[in-house]
Amino acid sequence: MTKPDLDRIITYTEALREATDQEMGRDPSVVIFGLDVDDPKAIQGTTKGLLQKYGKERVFGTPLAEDAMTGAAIGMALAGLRPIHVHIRMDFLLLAMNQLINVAAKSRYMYGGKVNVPLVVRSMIGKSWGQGAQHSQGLYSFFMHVPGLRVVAPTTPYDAKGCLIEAIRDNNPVMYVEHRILHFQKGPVPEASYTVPMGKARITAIGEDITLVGISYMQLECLRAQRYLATVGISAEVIDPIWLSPLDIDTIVASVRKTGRLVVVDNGWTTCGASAEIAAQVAERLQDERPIKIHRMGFAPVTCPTTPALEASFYPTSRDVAAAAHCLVRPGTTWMPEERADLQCIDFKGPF
Amino acid sequence: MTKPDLDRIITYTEALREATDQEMGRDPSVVIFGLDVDDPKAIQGTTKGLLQKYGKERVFGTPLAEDAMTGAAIGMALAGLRPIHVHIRMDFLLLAMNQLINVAAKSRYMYGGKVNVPLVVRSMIGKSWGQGAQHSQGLYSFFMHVPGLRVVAPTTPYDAKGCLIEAIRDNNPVMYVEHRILHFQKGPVPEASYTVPMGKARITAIGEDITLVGISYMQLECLRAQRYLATVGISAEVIDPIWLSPLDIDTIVASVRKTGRLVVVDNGWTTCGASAEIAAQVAERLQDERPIKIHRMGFAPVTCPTTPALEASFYPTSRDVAAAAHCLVRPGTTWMPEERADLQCIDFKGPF
Amino acid sequence: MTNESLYQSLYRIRRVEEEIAKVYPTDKIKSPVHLSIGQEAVAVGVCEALETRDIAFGTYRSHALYLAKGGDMKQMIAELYGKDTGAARGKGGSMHLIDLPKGIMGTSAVVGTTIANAVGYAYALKYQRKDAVVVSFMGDGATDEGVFHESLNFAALKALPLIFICENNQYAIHTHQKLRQAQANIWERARAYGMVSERIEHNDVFKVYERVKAAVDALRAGQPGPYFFECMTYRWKEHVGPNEDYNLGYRVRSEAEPWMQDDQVPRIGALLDSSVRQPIEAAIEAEIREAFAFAEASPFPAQSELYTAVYDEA
Amino acid sequence: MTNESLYQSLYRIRRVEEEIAKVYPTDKIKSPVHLSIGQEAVAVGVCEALETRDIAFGTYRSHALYLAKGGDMKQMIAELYGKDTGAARGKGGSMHLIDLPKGIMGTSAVVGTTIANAVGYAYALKYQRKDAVVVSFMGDGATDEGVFHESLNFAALKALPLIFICENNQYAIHTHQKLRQAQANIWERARAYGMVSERIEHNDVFKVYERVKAAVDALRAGQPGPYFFECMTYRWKEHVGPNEDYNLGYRVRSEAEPWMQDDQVPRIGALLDSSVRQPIEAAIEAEIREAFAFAEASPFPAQSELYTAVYDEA
Ligand SMILES: Cc1ncc(C[n+]2csc(CCOP(=O)(O)OP(=O)(O)O)c2C)c(N)n1
Ligand SMILES: Cc1ncc(C[n+]2csc(CCOP(=O)(O)OP(=O)(O)O)c2C)c(N)n1
Ligand SMILES: [Mg+2]
Ligand SMILES: [Mg+2]
Repeated sequence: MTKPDLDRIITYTEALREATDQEMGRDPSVVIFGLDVDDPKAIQGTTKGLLQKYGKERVFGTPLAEDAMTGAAIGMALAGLRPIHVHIRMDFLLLAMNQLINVAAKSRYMYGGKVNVPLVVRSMIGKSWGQGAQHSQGLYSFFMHVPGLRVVAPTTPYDAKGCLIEAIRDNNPVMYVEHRILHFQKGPVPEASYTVPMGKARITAIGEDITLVGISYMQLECLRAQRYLATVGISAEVIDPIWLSPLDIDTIVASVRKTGRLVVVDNGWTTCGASAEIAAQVAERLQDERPIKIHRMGFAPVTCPTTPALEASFYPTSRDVAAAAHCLVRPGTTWMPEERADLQCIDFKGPF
Repeated sequence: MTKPDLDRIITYTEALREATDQEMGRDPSVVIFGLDVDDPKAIQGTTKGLLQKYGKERVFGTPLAEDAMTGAAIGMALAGLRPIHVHIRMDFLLLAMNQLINVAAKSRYMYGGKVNVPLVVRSMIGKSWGQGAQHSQGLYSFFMHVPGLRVVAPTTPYDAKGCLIEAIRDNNPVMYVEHRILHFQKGPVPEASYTVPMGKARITAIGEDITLVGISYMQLECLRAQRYLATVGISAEVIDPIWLSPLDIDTIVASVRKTGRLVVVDNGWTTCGASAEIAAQVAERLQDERPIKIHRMGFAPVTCPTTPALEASFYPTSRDVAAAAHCLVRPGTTWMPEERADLQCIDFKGPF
Repeated sequence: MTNESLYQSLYRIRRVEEEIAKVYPTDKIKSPVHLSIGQEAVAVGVCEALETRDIAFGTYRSHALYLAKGGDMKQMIAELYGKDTGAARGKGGSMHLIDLPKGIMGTSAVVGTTIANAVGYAYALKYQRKDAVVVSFMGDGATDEGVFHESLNFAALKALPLIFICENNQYAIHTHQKLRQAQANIWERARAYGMVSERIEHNDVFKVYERVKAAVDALRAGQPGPYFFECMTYRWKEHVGPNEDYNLGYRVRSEAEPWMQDDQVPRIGALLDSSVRQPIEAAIEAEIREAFAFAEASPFPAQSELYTAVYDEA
Repeated sequence: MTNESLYQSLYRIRRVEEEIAKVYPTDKIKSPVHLSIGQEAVAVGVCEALETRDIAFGTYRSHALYLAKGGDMKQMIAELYGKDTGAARGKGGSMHLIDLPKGIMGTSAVVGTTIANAVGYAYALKYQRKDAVVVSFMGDGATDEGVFHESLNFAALKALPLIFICENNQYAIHTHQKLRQAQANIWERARAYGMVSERIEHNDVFKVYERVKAAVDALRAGQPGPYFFECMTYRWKEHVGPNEDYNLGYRVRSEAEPWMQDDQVPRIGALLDSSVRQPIEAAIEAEIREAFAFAEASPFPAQSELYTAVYDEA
């Protein structure tokens, strides 16, 4: 894996744009489409300039037709293209489930290995500024459930670029999950093309007392929690799974083998979610080795409310994570860190 | 709960028909529709005679339009009806996910409690006779994941009837999951109307050494496994969760507290499935109390193959369950029971 | 319908939305708003032809529909403010308005969803032998979606007491209809399902009223539905938010100008004597002030509200 | 296209399916089969107008399409038997036939899905500047689905080199078109999207061939697509399985009779001299015997195959 070039700092959105641009430049079979990819806002800038550079056959907006356009993407992939289909909200994938799960995930197997479906589906999770019930869901556990799909949810600009290139080059359908708040993140990204290989998690902080696994945006909250915990002498190891399918459970298990404690913080509901899978696998794997403590966190088990007054408690914050971790490490005591300005959650400011 | 009247033995399909008939007779707001509900085959007989008795306004076949008919069902529910929408395969629900998850599950919450959606969605899981990739999926974990939905997967004719009546009378959307093979089951069913209350699991065999939780059709395989295990002196407790949302985790935890061992056998894939949730919750709940051993089983992590030669190994059998349980109880030894004719799996014979 | 009632409704919607646009930069409304400014005539023309007992389903761009159908203004503004007194107790926001006593059955942020809900509602009304009709509002973008086709087919099959209203403002966000549909003939597509269908040009509030009133009368007389009206209109502001967006380059101001010149608010206002018009306007201004004051003064929902109303446990 | 080639194709399909129906009660084929008997003329008429490089997508009822497009008979029968030598190595069965060298890109058990896949394939061909057309087969039932609408809209918008073939046998399982659609005008609905669209009556193999051939020629000449043909036909057997089902009561035999009298297999056969016809038939009979023998003799896939081909790990 290429080491990050620390000098070149760009945003997550720019990293996505660059990855797409480089792959489109390299391979004429890469095409990108979806509602509004060619409009002036260019999907938060992630598709900016591509229309001008690659033309409207390769970069196009579509009718509002998530189902058929997903089916069409599969057809393109069967014909040898490498389509990238973009959705500005993950919630809209609920209109595309039939093609994604009944067709994309299954085509290779049900045709006896004769075909493949090199498709990338980008979708964004919304948060803050009243995204509400229908614009805030993180539904990737659905895709983890189904064999035949890959799922990736990069957190940093570096991984955003490398995972997108990896996804585009893979011969299988890849669900590429973004988070609106992560779009604003900046970080070191090498200009040259590189891939972040699938199925490999990243240890983002080394620690001894507890393992924090943070998925998608919740990786940020875990890193903040790690700093809160450090102030009370608790050393947390933080892991970013990056790829949810294939999932690098070995890295997580190795960490929990060491720390004996696991908090999984998901950017979705916990029931039958990624956190359930990770917790169950870790429990199964370590049950003959050592006692462990597990705690799952995620969206409150309710529909996402629009009002900021309630939305704030719908999501776990870094302080909630720190408090829960503290509780596992020092059972019987309770602690909630004072909010620190430098560790505050970034909120998105509207209109949308 | 009414005690089963042991004298009256009917099939699961007849139990479904009877429940629907009784509720339609009792409440004119109950309507039933879906592809082919009014055709000569009457959804394996589960809707037989209803058209003649209640007329075509209350019992009707529909165009092939899973998305809009689900939306229409929600609209009917908003207008005070109690629609039952029937799908002959659960796989087809993938076309209805947007209305089910973005609308049905969320309406009450996102309209501040002003409305409710008393909707029942019946869908069937297929198995054997080459149902293949697209007619065999058990996707209920998707619905367990999302707040606002209820999920039930009854195993016996008794529960089929009582849960359907409970579901029809509930003011919330209920995903009612059937399994084609269970349709052929017979069992005692009282003629009078009764409900099987939601959120309550059933202990179907009492045991000491290990807890087997079998979901939907896999409950049958667990009961058979229990008998195989008895032959080698292992006493298995078997639990049928019946309701997956709300899930009666207390009953499962109490059993594992006693046995110290848990095998969850699911009728779906394990990753982010019901088995992951149950395993994770049990591990979380008992981690401060006692060491436990957990094992999950379910569909092989592949697409369902059509050929019987491979389909047989796609599903765990009672012997596989018994062997896995044995392995937890007597670690280090391996054992696979000889197949017994009286404990064989029923296969469905085609055409479909 | 009278010129007074038309003006009252048009002016009320326009002014409420202008106030929302004015307040928006203060961040008191922390949720997306999709303004109808310029498009009011469609909702007003339609709703003037309806009774309170009739039912309407809308889109995330439904301030106009909500107000035209008689929705409570205080509850609407409080909802935008995320307050406990809002139409959905703050849980919904601008995109999920509802007012059951006024027959406003809900609006959705996922394009096309309420079309099918409206169809089901109309099915229920017919079965219940109720003397009410359902109106389903959708944008031109929504007609791209499969649910549009499935819903129209079923509604025609069952001859439902239902009126589809397509507010064709020619854009889905920044994408013109001609980049999404080979032919600009939404009304013809609808007709192919076997229903009366028609395009109404020029955002003309009288024409919309007349045509919809005739449809409502026919449905009330027990004649079979549904009806489809493609109502041509134009959005003046950006897709979401309080500003204009002619600078973005996806459309030019000259395209908007004829629509602005044809603005239905002053057009109808001019038909009234100022002695009639001014009290209407004054009353509305007072109502608006009150509504915003109500929203400001209202409390946010208590934290415990996060967990309520997921299920009906009755 | 010659009368010989038409007859060859028609007879081959009919006889293969008759053999499948004969074998079925032995349970050697342990998967559902949806026979095309009675409907062969549509697939044959269409495929006679195509070249091998042209691409076809079908439904679960695609034995006729598969064979007419030149699909390998041995691999097809082995697939029905669930054998490792099958078209999909036994993993697919009758509903998931594929033959890439012959341009048969797959068939699906979920109604409507391949319509959208065909549209995407055609988009790719156009972008790749390939001289091939795509044909998308669907049943009348599939036209109820939203994906039909979305797919036709996009195909028309992009003027794709694509021919939609609706095999209208008037039933979706046991439900007649008139119980699903207010008007029997599928072709008119298609036309509303802005494409050439036409109904072809009477299951007439020559008419199907002529109309499709003209469309293919136009597309090859670079003229814009797509085309839509609603081909009227009739299924003689039950929806799934080898038997008749007139006893079920959802249709009457007298409805089928005109179609049976108009059977295209003897009709075209009668145009051939018996000295021409008999060798064709004999060769097909031999091919069929061989295909079944091949399927019988082939091994089932090894257990390890359960885990292969989930992902392309290349
Ligand atoms: C199913 C779905 N796809 C995409 C979106 C994103 N989106 C929000 S509004 C909109 C445009 C809708 O246009 P139209 O129906 O014409 O309504 P208008 O905004 O013009 O009133 C889109 C694409 C969505 N909300 N739902
Ligand atoms: C999305 C979906 N809904 C329902 C079904 C069940 N089903 C299988 S075949 C069929 C009828 C399809 O009719 P049509 O498209 O006319 O094809 P035909 O069988 O007449 O060839 C139905 C409803 C399905 N397979 N897929
Ligand atoms: Mg619009
Ligand atoms: Mg048909």
